[in-house]
Amino acid sequence: MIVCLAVVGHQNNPLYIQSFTEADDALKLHHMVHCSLDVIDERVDNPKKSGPTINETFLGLLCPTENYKVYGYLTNTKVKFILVTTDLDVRDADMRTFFRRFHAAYVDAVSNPFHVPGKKITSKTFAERVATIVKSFGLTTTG
Amino acid sequence: MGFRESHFPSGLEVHKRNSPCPTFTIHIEIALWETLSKGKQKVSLSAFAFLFSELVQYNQTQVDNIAELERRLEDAGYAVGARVLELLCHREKGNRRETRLLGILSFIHSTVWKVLFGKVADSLEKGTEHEDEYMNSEKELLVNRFISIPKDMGAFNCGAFVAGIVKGVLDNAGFPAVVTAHFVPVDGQQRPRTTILIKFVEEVLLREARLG
Amino acid sequence: MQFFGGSEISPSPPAPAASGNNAHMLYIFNRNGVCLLYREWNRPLKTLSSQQDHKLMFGLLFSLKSLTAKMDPTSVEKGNLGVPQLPGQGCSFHSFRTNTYKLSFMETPSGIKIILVTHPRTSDLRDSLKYIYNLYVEYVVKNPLYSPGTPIRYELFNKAVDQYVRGLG
Amino acid sequence: MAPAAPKSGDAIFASVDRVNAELFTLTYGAIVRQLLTDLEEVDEVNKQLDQMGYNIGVRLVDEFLAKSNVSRCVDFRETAEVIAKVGFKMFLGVTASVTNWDTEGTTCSLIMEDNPLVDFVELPDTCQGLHYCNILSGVVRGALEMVSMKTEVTWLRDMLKGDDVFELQVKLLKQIPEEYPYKDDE
Repeated sequence: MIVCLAVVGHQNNPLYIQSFTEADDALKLHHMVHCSLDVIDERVDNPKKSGPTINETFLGLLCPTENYKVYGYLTNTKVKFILVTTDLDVRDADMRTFFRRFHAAYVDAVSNPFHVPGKKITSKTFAERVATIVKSFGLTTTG
Repeated sequence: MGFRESHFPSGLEVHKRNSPCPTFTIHIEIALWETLSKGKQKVSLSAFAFLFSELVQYNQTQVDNIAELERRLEDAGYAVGARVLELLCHREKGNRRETRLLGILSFIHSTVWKVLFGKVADSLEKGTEHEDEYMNSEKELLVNRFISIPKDMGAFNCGAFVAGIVKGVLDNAGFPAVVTAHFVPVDGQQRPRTTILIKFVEEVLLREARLG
Repeated sequence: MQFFGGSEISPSPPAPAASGNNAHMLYIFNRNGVCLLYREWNRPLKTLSSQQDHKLMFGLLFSLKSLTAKMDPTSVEKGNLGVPQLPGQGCSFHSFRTNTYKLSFMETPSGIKIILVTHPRTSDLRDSLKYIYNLYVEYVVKNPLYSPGTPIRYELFNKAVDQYVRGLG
Repeated sequence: MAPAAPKSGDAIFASVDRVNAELFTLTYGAIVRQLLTDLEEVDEVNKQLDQMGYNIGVRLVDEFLAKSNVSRCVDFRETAEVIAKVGFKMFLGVTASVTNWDTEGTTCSLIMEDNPLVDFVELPDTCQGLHYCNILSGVVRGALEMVSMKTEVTWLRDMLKGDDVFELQVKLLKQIPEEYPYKDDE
């Protein structure tokens, strides 16, 4: 199940963060998102590392812990998408399709003339669209 | 408007990854572009021309010198450029990130120009005197097509709007640069061509060198 | 740097272009009677000042339109003489001919009036006037730095009109 | 030789130069944002957009008449129909429909299901009073005035405010015949 989704600007300024669990572990999830940023920066700065091809937007698995997996995606505008899931055997291909649809929603949200680049995304339609993508992704939220 | 065959950029051999013969690539790319942007909505050129002329005339009332007018047009263009980058990266580049200078220049020269102006830019050249300068030129820049500049406005160039778009794309893709629009006379022609001059900041060139 | 017209035309009409062109002169008026453009190619006789000449021409057309509508035998509405009409109202008169010249006239619903005086033998010029109207739209109306209702001062537009009219049979 | 019949909107739209709607939409978004920063007041922005539209309408009508071969704009009902079917298609690539005629035939509504100005747009709560597409009402008013029809154009429905279509009401105030412009003593 997807427990947390975040969009972080290129100066690591948070643009959007949403957790999908009732439990009050939001703080822990935010911390995880934070530390995954360093993994992304490190992976971008010296692209010699293995894993997905160097200049691909999908960064793959960032830092697996015992009961969470954190995936990353970096756009051409240096904006980072981070996803935290408890589903330990999720396939990379599914993650790619998820991120592509999430990226489509993000693009529409920032193309809104009233959105100020670099500021938090406050669009209601974006939040609804993200919720439907998460829901329809087969990993239904609990309860 | 028929899709005019654009001649290949003279100055700089723009690096095409997958095909030996440049003109051959152009044909594939057009076909590909058609499919990618099929079903894309269109509006008439005059609708854009009239709208753009209102943008110019409105800003004329808000400024008292030409430099400020160009700056305001550039700001308007910047906002467009930032959003165009998001739109195009997602739609055209799919899952590939642009990390190299030539890559982003080629992206502007072809993909951005095709989506905005319906054709690849006429030419993309590397500056001869300065390492950090590149010139993207257009015989008849869309925004200048219906505009005749009265004498008292000197070297005013509405292309500043397009310079803003290019700057919006470059800054947001991590290649900050100073971008300006200039009229360059073409011998034997009544109308000058418009050149968008791109001057990258120091840090971009250093990073480019580091990536080798 | 001089682009796409914008030069100052001297107040008096320019010297007529090369002969062999059987157009004498061209007027373009807008609905308020402002003469947007006057081009002359050969008109040996000049009696009035250009301002009066324009006024005479506009007045002639204004009354001709009203007259032709009034005497239209086929129409039922009782248009009375001299009552202002809507552009396009009543029957549309498009030319008259004398033994020495032919006057072709076109009026758009927006009140733009184009008058071309040519050699009596010239053929039907309605499409030609429509073409000139298109030139006016492309070269003048769409230029943001032109303010509607003022005389046209664009060299490129004048050249395009001269060139086109020279080719008229 | 009878003048050519008025051309259909699609025929003209196919024949004119066209640009990508995104450039048009994003440029319009930049204009609205510039006005909001300069004028701050939402009704000031509405007024300015309407005025800009009027300036466009006054010029655009000549291109519309030239390219559409429309030679008579005397009857209001006929003109509204032509604007919706030909005018909108020719410039914006979308067709509008004309409905809700009042009994005297002096007021109608132009209905648009699709509008290239509003792609991606989402009105923030601070701009609820904004008529984002007010430039369109100005264009219609300006164009009609040039063909001697003084009108009042107002938004009845706006998709950005949750309605399912855009509805522009066009009310004919009066038709202004052409006066003889010169005073006799001149």
